[in-house]
Order: sequence, then structure tokens, then C-alpha cells
Amino acid sequence: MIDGIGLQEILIVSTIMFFLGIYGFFTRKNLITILMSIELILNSVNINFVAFNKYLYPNLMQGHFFSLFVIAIAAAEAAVAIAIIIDLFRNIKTIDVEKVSSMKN
Amino acid sequence: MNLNSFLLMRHELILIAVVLLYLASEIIGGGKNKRFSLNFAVVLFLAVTIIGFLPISTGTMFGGMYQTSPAIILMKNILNAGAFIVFLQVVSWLKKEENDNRIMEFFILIVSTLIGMNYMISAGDFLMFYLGLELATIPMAALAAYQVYNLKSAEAGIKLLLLAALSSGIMLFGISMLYGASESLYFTDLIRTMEMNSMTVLALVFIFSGLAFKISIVPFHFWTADVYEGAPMSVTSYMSVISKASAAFVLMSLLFTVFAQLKEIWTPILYITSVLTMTLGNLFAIRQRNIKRFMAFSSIAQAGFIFLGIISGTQMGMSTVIYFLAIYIFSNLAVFGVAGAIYNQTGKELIDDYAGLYKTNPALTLVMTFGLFSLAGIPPIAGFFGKFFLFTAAMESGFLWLTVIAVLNTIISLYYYLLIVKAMYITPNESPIAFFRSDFYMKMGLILATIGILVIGFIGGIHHYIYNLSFGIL
Amino acid sequence: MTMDFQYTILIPILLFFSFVYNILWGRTRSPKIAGLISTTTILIAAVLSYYTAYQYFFNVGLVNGSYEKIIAFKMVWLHFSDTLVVDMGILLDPISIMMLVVVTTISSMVHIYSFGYMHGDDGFARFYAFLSLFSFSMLGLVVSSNIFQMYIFWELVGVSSFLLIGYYYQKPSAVAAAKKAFIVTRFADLGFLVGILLISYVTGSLDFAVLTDPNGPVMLQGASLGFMGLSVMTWALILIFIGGAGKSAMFPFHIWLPDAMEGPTPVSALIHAATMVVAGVYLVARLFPLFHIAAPNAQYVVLAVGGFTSLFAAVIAITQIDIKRVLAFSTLSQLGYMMAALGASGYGAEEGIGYTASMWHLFTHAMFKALLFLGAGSIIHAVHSNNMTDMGGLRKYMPITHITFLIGTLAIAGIPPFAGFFSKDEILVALHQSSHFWYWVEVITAGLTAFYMFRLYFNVFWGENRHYHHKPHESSLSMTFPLMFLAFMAIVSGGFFMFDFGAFISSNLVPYDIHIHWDIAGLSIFVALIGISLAAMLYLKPSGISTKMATALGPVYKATYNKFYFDEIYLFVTHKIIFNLIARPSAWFDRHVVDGFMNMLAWITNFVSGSIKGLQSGQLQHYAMSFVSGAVALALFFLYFMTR
Amino acid sequence: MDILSLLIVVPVLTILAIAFTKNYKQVRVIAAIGTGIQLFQSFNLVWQYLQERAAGNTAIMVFTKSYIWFEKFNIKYDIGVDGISVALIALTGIIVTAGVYASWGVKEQAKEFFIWLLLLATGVFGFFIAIDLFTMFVFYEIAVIPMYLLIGVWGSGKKEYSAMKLTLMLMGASAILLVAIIGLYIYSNPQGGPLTWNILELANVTMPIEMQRIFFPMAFVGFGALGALFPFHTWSPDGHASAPTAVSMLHAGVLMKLGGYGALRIAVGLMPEAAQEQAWFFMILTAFGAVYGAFGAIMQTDLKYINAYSSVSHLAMILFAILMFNATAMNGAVLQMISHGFITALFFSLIGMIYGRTHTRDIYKMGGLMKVMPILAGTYMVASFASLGLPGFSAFVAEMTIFVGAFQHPDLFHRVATILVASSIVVTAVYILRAAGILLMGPIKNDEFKSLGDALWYEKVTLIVLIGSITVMGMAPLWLSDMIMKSLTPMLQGFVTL
Repeated sequence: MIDGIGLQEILIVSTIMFFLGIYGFFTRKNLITILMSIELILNSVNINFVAFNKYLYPNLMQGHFFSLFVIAIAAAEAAVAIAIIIDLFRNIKTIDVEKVSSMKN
Repeated sequence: MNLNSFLLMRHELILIAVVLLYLASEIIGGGKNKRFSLNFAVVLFLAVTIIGFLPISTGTMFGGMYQTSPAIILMKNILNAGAFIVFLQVVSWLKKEENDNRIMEFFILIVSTLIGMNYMISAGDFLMFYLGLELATIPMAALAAYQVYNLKSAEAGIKLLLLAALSSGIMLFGISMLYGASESLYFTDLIRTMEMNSMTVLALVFIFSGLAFKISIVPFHFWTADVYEGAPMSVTSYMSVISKASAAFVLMSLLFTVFAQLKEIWTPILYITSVLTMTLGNLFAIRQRNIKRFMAFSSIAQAGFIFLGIISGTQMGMSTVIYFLAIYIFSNLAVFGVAGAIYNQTGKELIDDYAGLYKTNPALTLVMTFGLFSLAGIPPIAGFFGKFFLFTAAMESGFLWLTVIAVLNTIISLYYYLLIVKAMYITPNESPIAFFRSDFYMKMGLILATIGILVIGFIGGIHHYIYNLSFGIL
Repeated sequence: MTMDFQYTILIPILLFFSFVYNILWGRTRSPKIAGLISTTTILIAAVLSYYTAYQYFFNVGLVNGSYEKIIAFKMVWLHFSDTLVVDMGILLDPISIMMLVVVTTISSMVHIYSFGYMHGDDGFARFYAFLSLFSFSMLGLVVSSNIFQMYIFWELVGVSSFLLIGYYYQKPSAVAAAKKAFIVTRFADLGFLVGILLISYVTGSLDFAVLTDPNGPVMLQGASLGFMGLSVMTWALILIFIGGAGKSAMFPFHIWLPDAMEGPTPVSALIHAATMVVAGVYLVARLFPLFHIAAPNAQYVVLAVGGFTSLFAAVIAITQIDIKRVLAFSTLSQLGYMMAALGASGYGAEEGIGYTASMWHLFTHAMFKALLFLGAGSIIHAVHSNNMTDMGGLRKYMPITHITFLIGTLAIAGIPPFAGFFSKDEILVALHQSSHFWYWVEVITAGLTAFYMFRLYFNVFWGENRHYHHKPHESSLSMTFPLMFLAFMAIVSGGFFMFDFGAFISSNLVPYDIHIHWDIAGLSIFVALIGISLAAMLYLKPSGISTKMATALGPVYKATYNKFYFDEIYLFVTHKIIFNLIARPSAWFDRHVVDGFMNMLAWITNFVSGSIKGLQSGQLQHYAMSFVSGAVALALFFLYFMTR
Repeated sequence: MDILSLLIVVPVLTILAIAFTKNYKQVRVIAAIGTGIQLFQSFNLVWQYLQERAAGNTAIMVFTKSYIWFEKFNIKYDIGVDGISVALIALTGIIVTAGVYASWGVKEQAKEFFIWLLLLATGVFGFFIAIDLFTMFVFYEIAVIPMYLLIGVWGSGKKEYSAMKLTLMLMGASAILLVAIIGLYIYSNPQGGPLTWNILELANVTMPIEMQRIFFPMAFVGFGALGALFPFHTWSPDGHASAPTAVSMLHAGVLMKLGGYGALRIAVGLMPEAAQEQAWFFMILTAFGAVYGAFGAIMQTDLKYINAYSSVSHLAMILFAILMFNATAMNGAVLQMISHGFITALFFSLIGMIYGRTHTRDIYKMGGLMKVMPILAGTYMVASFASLGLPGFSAFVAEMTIFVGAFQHPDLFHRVATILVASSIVVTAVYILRAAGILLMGPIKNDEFKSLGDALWYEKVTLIVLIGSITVMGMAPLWLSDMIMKSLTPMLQGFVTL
């Protein structure tokens, strides 16, 4: 534990990460990058869980476990996502998110 | 805790076993015998559904992480039954050549999502809830993208997956806030310690949006139409009923247990989103020409009605929500069943293609009509009773004007449901869809759905039964 | 009461059966049978009526010095409320019995006459069916014991009139006339209805026995000022009189009667001269105690409208050339006399001379006007034209018609010893007692009557011979017999040969003696003679004087000839104002504004639906933005909401 | 099975039987048999009812039966009848029978046609026997919704538009009504305790006035729209114009009466305080509607439009009379429902028959029909006379009762409104005679019409049944009027004034 860095600072960082992730989701055109933005969001959540656990309830483990599961699921998600992205690429030869809009209105 | 108490998880365990059996049959048979695979899958699931209805004790496991109650079990059974009907209806599609060698894959994925939903429903802890939710979502994306060489299908898959990931990210953020605010993520602890502060409100809103995404509540609904349109018909059907119903059930139980103290926050949230959902869903539905897309918006509008029951905050409202969900499942399955049958036969899925359907396929048209009328809420078909009781529940809790908005919305919805009826019965067509015979499974699927929507309304005891079960939640 | 009058129910009922038979089966049977059934039933009804009259006046006679009102039959037809009850009943009193006699007599004659007149017509059975219907309704009307019963039969005579005017339904003018008659009277009937409603509210009763009891509580009810300075009862009676005026074609509802001559001539004789049109007079007479005691103002309205109509119609009659129209206007004029007499009458035996005179004139007028119409029918049958310009010198061809017509003309002109003289004299006496102004109006009218009737007579039977396609010949016996019978009646129903009318009919049911007032009678005879001589001068021999006079009078003549443009005014009101300014706009309003509003709701829904479709852009990131902004907006809103 | 439930069971069985038929001939025979039994049942019910009353049963509703349906909402299948519903059931039985014969010539999709038609009838019968608001509402909607397909499939003209408009407007109204019904339920027990949908129990409860103010207009407009309340009547002209004959008959003859019946029994009957408070407003609407509908009819050239507007005018009288809150006027309202049911059904059947021969409904294209089809034309004339309220026909009885009742209010507002309504009968005479004059009289305009035939046997059945009903009611109204009156009295006891 580093002196001078409390829960608040960590939460600020995680929140910034969260919104960076959301920003990335909104603005990136590449589907893979969007996937990475999601990882950013999930990791900000992980930081939250770990930080809360560490600072507020140091005797409990639930936050740590939660973040482990989140990481695992993020991996699964990424796997499926990349599979679908490949499928998509096979279909339209691009992974630009704006091109993925054959259905609308 | 002993081995016996594992039997509380009977539904999930059996489903897991089913997945394993499917997998085994795939490995052993190599998926060569299409006919066997299909029969095996369907018959096995029939057994599962029937076993689900056998008596079962209730209780909690894993220190409260997993819980069951009669209402939860009923919900699981409803989901099983719905899934079974989907299975019946999917057979004719899976028989097609394009799906060769991938039959079991479909069943495995779909049962996986069902397992996820079952866990989600039974969750007594946000971790369990989250795992269930993701298990219900990720295979669903794979299912949506099931048609490999179809752009729309892939597009649907990626849209669903990415947006679901975003939504679960945001929901997780909310859960983390909740964790920070109240030490534990066990529902039982949360119920005790919950108090209103900015962290919990934030958590409520984010968790709500995560679930609202699954139920397709405006403004979290945009994925619905595109995914429904792109995904294979049966997947759409499954998504629109089972996935939505389970999420709605979970949302309801979360609001009434974990967030019970925040009622004054979530009531206006539900109010606003319900009005928006009904209205926008209806307005979008009016101009849809594709039956799947149309049903997407229709199901969005229906979701708005579900909120009427939740918002009432009474046992009456909640039991009616379950009742309504059951009716909704059967009604949607009737409509999707017919749409699927037609799609499988002719590849047509535009409403205009249905013109003159009654002259050539009266039985299918009749089933479709029942389904649509049930969705529109026209007596004596069950949908009417569901909606009527939702309105009654809402008004009993004093939501007069919300009810008025809702009934006005039923008129708009009636309009677009009648558009399909009009196409089928009235609009003349030079070359209507030719007469065709559906296979046995499809017939059974349609018959079961029809029986469901007819019987649930007429037999008042069903509602009574649900009402008495629901004590588990409050 | 010693006599049992229950059998009188047969009088109307028989005719109803005859109607039902003829309308349902007449078409498929021989027309003769239809005619015979109708004629037989009306003759039976006539015999029963005479018998009733005999029994009533001579066997039952006076009780304590006055005639009784006998309820011969009564059954409840409808309960409006506990007190307001509509009965179907038969009320026998002097005037209803007189009307029974008049209606059955004239109707029998017309039935017989029509055998000849309508011979060979397609709708022979239909014609007789409608005649039966009319007779049934008219008899039901006159014996009504309840004002609502009267209203019921009132409407029924209206519809029979409609059916009979429109008998030649393929002729557009007949259809138009029938519609006009019906609608105009229906409009007036609205007044009647509202009047009944008012009376029923004020008095709580619909029964004539209650309403016309001069000592009853009704006379005092509704006397308080109700509306615009008049009492409720006055308004009620004025409204009822409007109904009567409509049926009796009083000004300004007179417009339908001339057009009603489109119907077959026997019908004109029966309905539009002798019976139905006097229903209005009969109604006022029926309610006379109410008018006189409870609402003198309303009674004055009756006098004024009656007096004015009689003059007005007489003036128009001078210029008409259609013989049936001349007779129609003369009918109007004579009805005006009757109304005026009622309006001028007092209540009591001697004071009520106007009442007696009115009823007497009703009686005599029925006879001679039916005679004149049937005569005209005979002429038209022979000449196949209605216009007197197509006629002339017919006395040689049609002797019986000629003589009987002359008798009728003399009767209406008020020349003694013919019937019209006596009744008209009594009317003038009554007017003289009451109002000098209206007295002089009626004296002048008497002169005009004599003039236009003899103008008609001379033009038709004298004057120059026309060239006829077929040589006119006298009609068959079935047509001439009624003429002769009625001519006989036109002579005897007056005072010289017949009993004293006051002995039977008076306003308070107490008989009294009437006598001729020679001072007044002398003047009226004098005036009538002037009229006749003028007519003889102008029309006996072909002379150009009349046309010269017409051109000299120019616009006045034209206005008179066009009936003072009343038809045009009504036409303007109905077509231009009601049709074009109310009906058409309201139809348009309904389609475009009311319905347009509903359609607009649908359009707006569709429009909004169309304009928001762009939200569903298909772009993944837009969806995400909406998702996140939705969640954040909710969060911010509730965080703010919570901190307040 | 009790006598009332049979009224629903028989048509349902008929529907099932029709579903198994092979061709249109079997269909119509079975339909005729089914409705024949139904007609007999209806009359039997009237007879039994009178017997029951004569035996001294003074309960408000007789033949009551109650079965629990949805226990937690206290929804019951509650049935029972009083004089009003018995009268209307008889009306329905007659019109349905007439309607079946009027559709004897339907060959295209005959099976479906009769199934929907009988489903509609089932809904109507159910509505009249139900005394549980929920059950009533269910039947109400069952009666309304078949209209969509009946008009849409078998209609003519711009049928799709008309059918959609009719359905949406009526269902929209019923949606509003639904809110009112739920409102009645929720406030049915101010002291706490179990809530109820039962009309009889609700009648003993006084709803808080501020809630009545909200729910009364909803209920009145909800039912009123079906009863062609201005300005919610615009579905009616288009709907009738497009509908096939029997459907127009049933719809105008019976279905629109559901509106009046509901307004009487539910809107006014269960929320009398607010009703009296707001009556002035709806009186203006209805009085205006009566005259407006009549004027609207004057310039129409399509026979069905004329009749539709005429219905608007006549039905406005029903709602007007209901707002008078006295037994006489309300009695008139019920009589008018019955009378208008017969007359308008007669009209629509005639129009259908004439249209079937001439293939036009434009009065200016026809003329002189009296010459070619004397029976049909004569009947049309009779219907015209009945419609314009001539004595001897049912409408006269009804209208006069309404006017007399309405006139019992001495104030100027009621007077003026009543006279306004009464004046509509003159306007009625204008448009009725105009139509009849152009259509039936005058020279024959089209030579092709000269060879047209007159009524066939099944058409005669329709006409005789309806004319018979009209005249019987018109000539001997006493028993009917008294039967209704006796049932109105208990309902009126809750009213403050008059």
C-alpha cells in the first residue's frame, strides 16, 4: 500500500478508465478496438472491486473473487466476439463498425 | 449441506446433464444421423420439461448464493416449456442442409443459455447473478451469428455481443458501487443493509439498465430490432420469449428484494421507461415490414406493459407479471412458430408476403391470429386477461394515468397487429404462399402454443396458483 | 248511462282489417274484391255511425239538460309514468258523433265514386287499402279520448294523406307534393307534440275528460307567467294550435294543400276537403274549454290566423286556373271561417254560437266541398285536364254533374236555402258579437267566395265550347250517384230542412235554439250576389274583360297568381338555407372536421413513427450512446432528485 | 346448464358445428338451426322471466348464477337478467335470426362468415346476461372484434379503411372504458375489504365523487362511442357503408345498443352523482348529435350513409334520454334501443337486398323501384315510416316516451334541449322521405332495372320477422314498457333528484 494513495484516488482512476472505455466504444471504428474498450470498462470495474475489497472490507474476499470471474468471462466474451468478427470479415471484408449496419430503421 | 441439498438445483443439474448428453451424442454419433440427433434432442428435452414439473423442495445453497422458491421453480418450468416449444419449432429449420453437422451445436448453445438463465433466476448473490447472465448472453450471441455465411446473422451476433458486453460492463460498475456501499453482495445481506445513498442509487440505475437491456426497455432497446432481424428465426423466437421473460423476472425480484428500500427511486424510473417503451415500441412497430423486426418492436412494447405490474409493487402485480410472462411466451411462440414455418418453407419473412395466407393455409393463419390477438389483448384469448390484470394491479396502486397511457398504447398496438391480420385475411394476392404441410414437431409446437394461450386465460385457477406461489418473493 | 256503446270499437277496427287485407293480399287478388271489401266495411261503419248518432241523441239524449261525454271503450296503451297514461279509447260526445257521421258518409261516397273514377287503374287495390287506412285513422282521431291518442291518429292520417297524394308515384310532381304535405304537417305536428308535452307536464294528464273539464283544476294550472309574457298554458295551446294549423293548412302552413291536389280527385274530396283538413278545427273544438277559459290569448291567435287565412286564400283562388286548385284555396278559405268562428266563440249555450257555427260549417262544408271535388273529378275524368282554360260549355255534355256542381257552388257561395248559407250566417253572427274587424274581413271573403266559385262554374259549364279530343260524356252511375247524394245533403244539411243544429252541438253540451239573424244574413246574401253577378259579367259569355283586368293589375295579379310567392319562399328556406347552409355544411363538417380529426390522430401517429425511424440507425455506436446516455441521464436525474 | 348460460353455449356449439361443415349450403342450414334455437331460447327467456316476476320474485336480477373465475381478483362468471336485458336479448335473438336469413346468399367463405357472425352474436348475448363487469367487458370485446374481419373480408368499397377505423375507434373507446371499469372495481369497497366487479354490489357502493368525476366520463364516452356519441361517431358511416348486409344489421341493430345499455347500467347506473353533475355537458353533445346526425343525413346519396347518419341521430336520443335520470326517459331509451334495433336492421337488410339487385347504393342512380319490386319497395316504405316515428311502429313509442320523460325537467336548459331533440324528427322526415321518394318513386331511371326480381323466400323471412317485431312493439307496447319500467325503478333509487 502506497502512502497518500487512498481509495478515492483509485476510484478516480477506475472511473476515468470506465469512461475512457465508453468513449472508446463510441468513437473507435475498428471492432477489435471496440472490444478492447470493453476490456477497459471491465477492468475499471475490476479495479473497483479489488479496491473496495482492499480498503473497505479487508477481511473479506468477495471483491477479489468477483474480479477473477469478470476476467474469466471477459476472456470468453472476447473469444466469441473475435469469432463473430472473423465471420463478419469473411462476409464483408472489413471490420469497420460503421459498415456493420445492413439492418436499420 | 449434503448431497441431497444439491437436488435443490435439480433444474440446472439436469440441464447440465442434457448438455453433456448432447455433447456425448455428437461425439459418438458424429452428427451423421440427422434424424436421430433431432429426435434425441427433442425427446430428451421433453423429458427434462416433464421432470421439471415434478415436486421439488425449496431452500438455499452455498450460503445463500443459490436460492429457490416455488415462484422461481414455476418460472424455470415456464422457461423449460417455452424452450421445449422452441425446440419443436426449430426442427424443420435444422433439418435443412445448411445446418448439417451443426445440429447439436445449436441445442448445446441454447440449453447453455437456459442454464444461465436458471442460475440467474435462482441467484442469491450478484456474482451468481452475473455469471448466470453472461452464460445466458454469450451463447446467445453465438446463436445469433449461427448462420455463418450470412452477413445479417453475423451482424446480429456482433451487435448483440458488443452491446451486451457494454451493458454488463455498466451493470458491473453498478454492482461494484453496491459492493463498495454495503460490504456484501449476498441478497440477504443487501436487503438488510440497503439504504438510500448516491452509491446505491447509482448502482440501482446501472443494474437496472443492464437488465433493461435484456428486456429491451427504451432507451436500452436499440439492439433488439437488428438482432432479431439478423438472427435465425428460432433464435429470435427464443430470445424474444425466454431470454426476455427470465430477465424480467429477475429484474422484478431484484427490485422487490435487494432494492426494496429504494422503491421511491425505481418507481419513477419504471414509470418513465415504461411510458417510453410502450410508446416508442409501438411507434416503431407501425412501419415494420419484416415480421421479425416487427415482432422485435412488438416485444419492446410488451415489455413496457410488464412494468405496469412491477410498478404496482403488490403481490397481485407480481403474480400477474409472471402470469403475463407465461401468456406472452406462448403468444410470441405462436406467432414466431408460424413465421418460422413459413420462412422454412418459402424463405419469406415480409408481412406483405403473408397476403392471402388464409386462403391457402387456414390453420397456420388461425394460429397466427390467435397469437396476434393475444398480444393485442383481445378476449377471450389469454393476452387480454394478462393485460387486464396488469392494468388492474397498476391502478390498484394508484397509477391511473400510467394505465391510461398504457391502454391508449394498446390501441396503437392493435392497429399494427391488425395490419398482419389484414394481410392474411383481406389483402388480395395473385401468388400467395402455397399450401404446405408442416412436420409433426412443428405441428405440435404450434398446437401447444395455441393451447397455452387459450387455456391460460380461461382457467382462472392458473392465476390463482401463481398468486399463491409468489409469496416467495416479497 | 243506459246504452252500451261498446260496439263502436268496430267502426275503426273494421276499416283497419280491410286495410290489412288489402295491403297484404289485395295485389294478388282481383281488384274488384279489394274495392268491395273496402266499400262494404265503410258502409257498415257508416250504418253503425248513424245508429250511434241516433242512439246518442235520441235514446240516451239529455241528462240533466246537457249531453254526456260517454267513454264507450277504453284500454291502457302505454304508461309513461304513473299519472301520464296513454289510453286507446272511444269518447262519444256530440262533436265526435257528428264527425263519425261526416267521415263515414263522405268516405262511403268516395269509395263508391272511386269505383268509377279509378276503374282500370293499376293500383286499384292499393288505392282502396289506403282509403281504408285513412278512414280508420280519421275515425280513430275523432273518437279519441286522450290527447295522445289523437296525436297518434293525427300522424296516421298524415301518412295516409302522404300515401294517397303520392298515389301516382311515378309522377315526380305527385311525389314532391306528397313529401311537401307530409313534411309541412310534420313540422307543424312538432308544435302539437311540444304542446302536448307542455300540457302533460303542467296538468299531469293526457285525458280529454280531465283536460276539458271547465270546472276542473286544469283550467287554473299553468296560468302563471311562463315565458315571454305568456302563461305556460297559453304557450302550450298556441303550440297545439300550430299542429292544428298545419293539418288544416292555415296560413303559413297553407302551402301544402294546393299541391296536394296531385292526388286522385276522390282523395282530394275525402281528405283534402271534407275530413282530414278539418282535423285542426276539430282539435281546437275538442280543447275548446281550455282555449277559452285557460288561455284567451291563444284563442285570439286562432281567430286571427283563421280570419287571415280565409281572406288570403280567397284572394288567391280568384286567379287560379286549375279547377282543383281553386277548390283547394276555397277549402282553405272555408277552414279559415271555421277557425275564426272558434276563435270568436264564447263559452256557454248562446255565447258559444261560434262553436256551434264552426261545427255546423264543418258539417255543411264537408258535404258541399266533397260534392264540388267529386264534381270536378267527374269533369276531369271527362276532359282529361285540370285547367279551366281547357273547358267550357260542359253543361250540355254532363247534365248531372252540372246541376250538382251548381248546387254545391250555390251552397258555398252562401245563397239560401242551400246549406252553406246557414252555417256561414251563424259564423258571421258569432264574429259580429266578438270582433268587428274580423267580421268585415269575413263578409268581404264571402263576396270573394261567391265570385271565384262562380268564375269557376261559368268557365267550366258556360263560356265558349272548346274542341275536345273525345266528346265529353256524363260519368257512370257509380260516380254520379255520390254527386246526387251529396247534392241532396248540400241542400238539406242547412237550416230549412234540417233540424236545428244548436240542439245538438254547443260548446258546453247544453242545447239551445239558433235562429237566423236576417240583418247579418241579408248583408251576406247581398255581398254574395254582387260576387255572382260580377262573375257572370266577366265569365258567363266569353269576354276580354277579365284578361284586361289581369293585365291592368299587373304585378298584383301576378303575385296573386303565384300565391304571393310563398312556395318560392319556402323553397328558398328549405333548399338554400337548410340544405345548403346547414345540411351540406354539416355533412362536410362531419367528413372533414370530426372525422378529419380522427384521421389526423392516425396521421400524426404515423408521421411521428416515420420521423423517429432514423433513431434506429443500424449503427452499433449510436445504440451504445443511447444506452449510456439513458443510464447516465437516469442516474443524474435521480441523484439530483435524491439530494434535494 | 342454466337458462342463461345456454344463450352462450348454443351459439358456441353452432360455431363448432359450422366448423365441421363441407359447403355453404350446410353452413347456412346449421346457422339457421342454431339461431332458430337461439330465437326460441330468447323468447322462452322472456316468457320465463315474466313468469318469474308474476310469481312474485322481486329481486333486481333473476336467474342469477355465480361461478368463481379469477379468485384473487374476485372475478366471477356472474350472470342474471332483469327486464332491460331480457328485452334486449329478445331483440338480439330476432336480429340474429333475421341476419342469418339476410346472409343466405353468402357463398364466398360462408363458413368463416357465419362463424364470425355467430361469434359476434355470442358476445352480445354474453354481454346482456353478464352482471360482472369483467365478464361483461370480455363479452363486449368479443362482440366488437369480429367486425374487423366481417367488414374487411366480406365488405365492399373502401372496406379496409372502414374496418380499421371502426375497430380502432371502438377498441379505443373500450380501452378508455376499461380504465373506468377497473376504477369501479378499485373503489368498490371504500371501507376496505374485498373488492367486487358485481354490478349489484357496486350499485350499493358510493364511489368517492372525485373519482367518479374521472371515471364517469370515461365510461360514458367509452360506451357512448359504440352508441355513436357525437363526436365519436365517425366510424359508423364508413363502417356501415362498407359492411356486408347482415353485419350492418347486427352491428347497428344490436351491437350499437351495447353502448346505450352500458351507458345506462354502468356509467349512469353506477356513478350517478358524477353523472348528474356532468349531464349538462353530455346533454349538449347528444342533443346536438341528434339534430346533427339528421342534418348530416339529408345530403347523403348513398343509402347506407343515410342510414348510418340516421342511426347517429336516433342513438343520440338514447344517450340523451339516459341523461334525464327519470324512469320515463330511461324507459324510452331502452325502448328506443329495441326499436332502433329492429328498424335499422330492417333498413340495412333492405339496402342489402336492393344493392344485391341493382349493384348500386346511390339513390340518384335508382328510381321507381316501387314498380319493379313492390314487396321490397313497400317494405322500404314501411321501414321509412317506422324510422320517422309514425304511430303503429315501434319508434313512435320509444321517441314519445323519451320526450315525455325529458320534459319532466322544468328548467329552460332541459326544455330547449328536448325541443331540439324533438325537432330532429322533422328533419328525419325530410331525409327519409327524400331518400324514399328518389329511390322508390318517380320514373324508373335505368331500363336494366325493369327486369329485376322481387324478394326471395329467405329475404321475405327476414323482412317479415323484422316488420312483425316493429309493428307488434308499435301497436302493443304496454307489456314491454312495463317490463322495462319495473326494472328501472330499483336502479333509479340511487339518484338524488327525480
